[in-house]
Amino acid sequence: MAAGFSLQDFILFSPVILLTGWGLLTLILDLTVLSRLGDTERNRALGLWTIAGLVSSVVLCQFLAFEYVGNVSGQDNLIFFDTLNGGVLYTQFAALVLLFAILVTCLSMVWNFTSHWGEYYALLIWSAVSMIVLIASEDLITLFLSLETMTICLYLLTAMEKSKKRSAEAGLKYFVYGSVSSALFLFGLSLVYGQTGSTSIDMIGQILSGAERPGLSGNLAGGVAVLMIMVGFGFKISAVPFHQWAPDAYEGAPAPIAAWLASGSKLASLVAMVKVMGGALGTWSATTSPTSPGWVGLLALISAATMTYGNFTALGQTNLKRLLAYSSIAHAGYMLVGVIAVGISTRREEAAAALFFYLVIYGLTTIAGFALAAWLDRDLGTESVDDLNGLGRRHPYVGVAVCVLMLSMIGIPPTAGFFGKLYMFMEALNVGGQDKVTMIGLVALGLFNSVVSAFYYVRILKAIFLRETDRKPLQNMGPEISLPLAVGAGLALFFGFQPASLLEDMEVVSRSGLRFAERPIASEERGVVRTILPARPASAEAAPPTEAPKP
Amino acid sequence: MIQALFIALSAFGLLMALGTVFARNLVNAALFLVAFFFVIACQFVLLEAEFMAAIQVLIYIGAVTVILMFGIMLTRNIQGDETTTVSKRWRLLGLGAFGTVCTVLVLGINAYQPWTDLAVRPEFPVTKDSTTPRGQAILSMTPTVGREMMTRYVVAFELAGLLLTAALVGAVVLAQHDSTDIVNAKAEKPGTEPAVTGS
Amino acid sequence: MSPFDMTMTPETNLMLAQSIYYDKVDLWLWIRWGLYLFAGFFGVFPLIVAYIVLAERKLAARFQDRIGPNRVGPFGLLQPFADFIKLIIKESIVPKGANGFVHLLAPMLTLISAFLVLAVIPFGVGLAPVDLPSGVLYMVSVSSIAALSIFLAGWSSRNKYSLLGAMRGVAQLVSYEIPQVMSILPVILWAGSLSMVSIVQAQQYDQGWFIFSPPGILGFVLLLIASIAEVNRAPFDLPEAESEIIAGFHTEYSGMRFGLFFLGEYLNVFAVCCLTTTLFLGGGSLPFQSYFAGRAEHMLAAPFDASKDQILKLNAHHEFPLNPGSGFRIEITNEAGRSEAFQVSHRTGNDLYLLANRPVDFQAGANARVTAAARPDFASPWHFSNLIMIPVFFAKVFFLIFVMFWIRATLPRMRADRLMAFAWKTMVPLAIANIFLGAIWYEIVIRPAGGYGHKLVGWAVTGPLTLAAIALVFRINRNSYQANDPERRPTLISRTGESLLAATTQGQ
Amino acid sequence: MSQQIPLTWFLYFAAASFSIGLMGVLMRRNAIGVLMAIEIMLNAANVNFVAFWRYGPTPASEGPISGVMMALFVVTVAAAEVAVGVGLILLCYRRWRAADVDELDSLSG
Repeated sequence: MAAGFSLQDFILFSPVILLTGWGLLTLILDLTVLSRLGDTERNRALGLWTIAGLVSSVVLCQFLAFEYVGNVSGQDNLIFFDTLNGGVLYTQFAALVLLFAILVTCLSMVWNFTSHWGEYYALLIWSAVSMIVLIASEDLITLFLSLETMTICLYLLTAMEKSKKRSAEAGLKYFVYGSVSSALFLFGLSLVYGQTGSTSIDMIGQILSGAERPGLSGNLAGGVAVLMIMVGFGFKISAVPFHQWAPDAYEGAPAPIAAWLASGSKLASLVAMVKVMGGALGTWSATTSPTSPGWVGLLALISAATMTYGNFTALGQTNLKRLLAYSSIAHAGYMLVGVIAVGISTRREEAAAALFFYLVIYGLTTIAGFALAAWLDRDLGTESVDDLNGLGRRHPYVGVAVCVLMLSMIGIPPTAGFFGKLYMFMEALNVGGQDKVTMIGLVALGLFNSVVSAFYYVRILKAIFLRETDRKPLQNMGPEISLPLAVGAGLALFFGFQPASLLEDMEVVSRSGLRFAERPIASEERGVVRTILPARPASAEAAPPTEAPKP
Repeated sequence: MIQALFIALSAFGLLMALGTVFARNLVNAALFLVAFFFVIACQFVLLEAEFMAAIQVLIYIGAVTVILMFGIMLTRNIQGDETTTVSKRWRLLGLGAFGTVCTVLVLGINAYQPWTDLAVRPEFPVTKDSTTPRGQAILSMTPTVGREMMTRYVVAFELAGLLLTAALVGAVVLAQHDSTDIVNAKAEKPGTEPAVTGS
Repeated sequence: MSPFDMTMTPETNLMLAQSIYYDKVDLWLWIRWGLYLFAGFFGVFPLIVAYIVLAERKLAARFQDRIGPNRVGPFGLLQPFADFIKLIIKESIVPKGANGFVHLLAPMLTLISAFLVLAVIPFGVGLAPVDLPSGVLYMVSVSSIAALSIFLAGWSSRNKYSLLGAMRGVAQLVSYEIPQVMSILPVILWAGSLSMVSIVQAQQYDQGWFIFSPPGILGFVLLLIASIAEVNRAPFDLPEAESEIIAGFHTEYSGMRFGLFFLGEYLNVFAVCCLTTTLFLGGGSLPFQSYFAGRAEHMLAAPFDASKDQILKLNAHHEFPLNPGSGFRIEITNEAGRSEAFQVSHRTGNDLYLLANRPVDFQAGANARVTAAARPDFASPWHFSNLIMIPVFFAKVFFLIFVMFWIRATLPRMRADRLMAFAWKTMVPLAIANIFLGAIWYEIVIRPAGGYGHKLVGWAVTGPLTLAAIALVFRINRNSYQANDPERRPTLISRTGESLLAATTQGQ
Repeated sequence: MSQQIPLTWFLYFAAASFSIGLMGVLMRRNAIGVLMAIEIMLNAANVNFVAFWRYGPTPASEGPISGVMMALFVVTVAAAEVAVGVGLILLCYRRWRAADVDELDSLSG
């Protein structure tokens, strides 16, 4: 049938439309009704208003998920001329991004770091919108545009704290690195477009997996394209050669925005990366022969460098935000292992599900970590780790929560972080073919790095529990700090005891949302993984979506 | 004939790009950039995309360059002379990157068979009876762009609107002086004051 | 099938007819360019400009109760030539330390952009130097070069006042370009084309002048104001405000370089007046000409399914040359009274192939009405109607120029911040509102019957809405035109204006 | 025209100007200079898109002008990027009195 769009597409897309309008309303509200209020009152009012909008959008998402796409678990849930995904992937991840956004909004209400609250919250909402579109986009044009919208909103939010020098500097550095990398990314896209003549991710995957296409062998232009696209994504998720912006941006940005950078933008960019690298360029992934290496080798190098550099540099950090920045770089390294597994595994959906599991847990915990930084910012104006001294004595519950968070970030069993790493590394070990050795090495390095990371996470715990305080004590944190902390720690603990529920959900998402082009499977399934995860049919029978009916 | 035209045009454009990169004076660099944009517009005409050429002139030469000039005027000494010098290391790095990327790209283009085969621009004949969508698009680009924007790329179109709105809002907020600004010692008077007038 | 799929739809067919039409024009293009360049550059336009200047001096004198230049020649008619000779023989000084090349480039750019704008204006039948399918877009983009030239002039002459004037000028041009373009959009919507010639034809044969509608009036006024600002004339002549910054961006220019600026400025005045005439005053057409356009009643001989691109047999021999692209619109009314308008796709003998946007089926005996007069083939400039059209066109243009002089002689110069506030708080919202009003007018009047719809209903609906929009905008802005008090947090729009304004003031 | 321009010529031009832009990004210390270099890179990518659209084959499911649409949206993005970039540069200039990337030194590590 001819692709088109109907009213249902708009209904499915209504949460995003609602949010966009909500952002405009936020601006109008700030300039008209609240224009006479002081900064603090406006901050509180607009924050509550923003939370209301986000919550209603989440509700709308879930309603749609049950009403329209809840039962759709096929390849075909594309809307708007197949440029967007209207399926479970879209609804679930939209709800997730909005949850992150709600927590970030709570953190924004902690203290006054700018006087332009209307613009601040509007840009926050719009960046959430563009993240959702980025996750849902099935077309390179939509993907590039939403990626740019997201990053431009984030540049602006980063520099929004106009009373501090470092905020402006962070914004400019973020902007310069970001726009250069997006220019490289765009050139890579243009080369891919030249080789396939299509901008639809799925169509690119099908064309590249055609019979007459011998992978990447002898295709230097394709290699350059992959490299440039990898630069773009690597910047967005702060992988190592392109990470220089991250520590500065995280430290300079106000704590909520740093949390937003670490959680939302990383989540959206990684999902888009899985789509492009696994879906469109998936056929170029594996090393079919020593003469034709796929992008796996390169990504493995990046991943190894990222986790090692992140962890070892984090060891020396004293500023809490900077420490969290380096830890997020390290986590990006772990996640790249998952991306590689998606690229070359025979069980791509499961690998993607494991990666998404890790992403969710990581996002929640890191937001909670930045909530700590926001607390310090409000009461002491500094964010050094030593400011946490003796926190556990005065606020035992906070101590427990932080303990859970840190254990989850290290990956210690009772918490969800452990299962995230476990699933992802098992999927990574599940691959076969030429790249098996690489993956085993990567997993080993990942485990070693987890041990290394334990040192600086434990340093925070040591400060909280063992050290005596030597500074003026923190005041009680209001609900706007305790909520993100509680949500992060609680969910980390809950999914630590109920990992299967989240994993099942993520598998539904990845199976119905991601579509990978067929690729000659190089290896047989491994029996060992079956004991942990029930075996799924390989993605070979993933039908091309073009002739499937619309929901 | 047209090949010679293309070669001359491209050589001019590359020279202008080099000038943009190397000019000591930023305003001169911006002027070179204008020339480069114009060459790109000519390339679009050679590619039978006159609509894109018009957009190129309108947006880049008309708007982007003007914004850049404003930026130069507001941040540099008024004549826009470059004051800082590039360290030898960065200069070597830049030249190295230029050499590698250019070589690799050219080699890649040459190595890719389907591109080198396209020596002749394909024709999309448009007759009364039979026509191809692309032939239609080439003949009347503007209506096609309009319809595509309203149908296939409607989300992208709306997203572009959102992008421009966000950029406008944010840029205004950033460029505006306000009370929470840390005022530099040598700072000029706040921009929200009215301009000098003869009254 | 979905209505949105990209297959060969009748609309594409319609575009096909148009593009073939333009290809036919293409043959004369180069010859006309040559003629245009020679005649335009060396003959007509400098002469027109010279006498515009003389007329301005005379009129300004009259407004101020003086006599004006009356020495050289009868009634001072040779004064322009005297000025010209003076400008030529004066020494052209390039300031020390100025960037010589840019200093020369700037006035040239002004002149070039003015001439390029004039290149798409249809002065009469077949007298459009080049009829681009997207002429309005071209016009907008080339006229945006003027801002660059002003900036270069100010920057290259290493003079504080020049630079200040240039920054002001650029900010002003950038700000007023937005309402200027937005006020054109309804016209494009109504004419359904970006080509100047088609816009004039739509007014001449189908819909009457576009100014004869509430959105048209509003758009015309907005376009006129924005154009006055675009050409830096009083009351918007801040870039060259003598009382503040000596002569603005051309302080350091003298001799023929100044002459080029002079020529370019007045050429711009002429160009924007031509543009306004073409877009809103129907080019060279007489008022209400479209109402006398011929009609003809025909009976449908055979059942006709337009979706199948079938032959329409008109049983009466019609007197109009129903060629494709000749702009005929054939309106068919079936017995149920439902009527549809179709374009002629192609024709063999008396058999017409119509273009339909939607599948419709008409029985034999349905009433086919030819609702548009035949349009003369625009290939030859020697069409008899030029005898009427060219004088009418220039009469309109010179009336608009007179209005500009009038405004200049009447209104005092604006203050810089008021200038920006007016652009961003008044013109832009009104222009945006006008787009919606234009869409309403299109839905009521133009779409149903190709311009012959219920004009009265259109007036009744859009007129009050237009007044309401104007009243609303001015009401909102009323107190914000007071001196800005620190209590009020400026609204976003005024912040935009002020940050641009901040740019202009920080340039010094 | 009797003689046609091969596709690869456009690609060579785009590749060369792209790498010139990259060089500029690396060699310019002034943020606005970097911005100009980025513009060069984006334009090179645009030339690629339009050239591929005009020469290359496109699958049936694709729109008639996908490449041109991409270039069009890239132009939009570039305009927004320049506006935001100049705003950020002004912001930093008011604090450091310098628009050079490497003079921003309050953050380190």
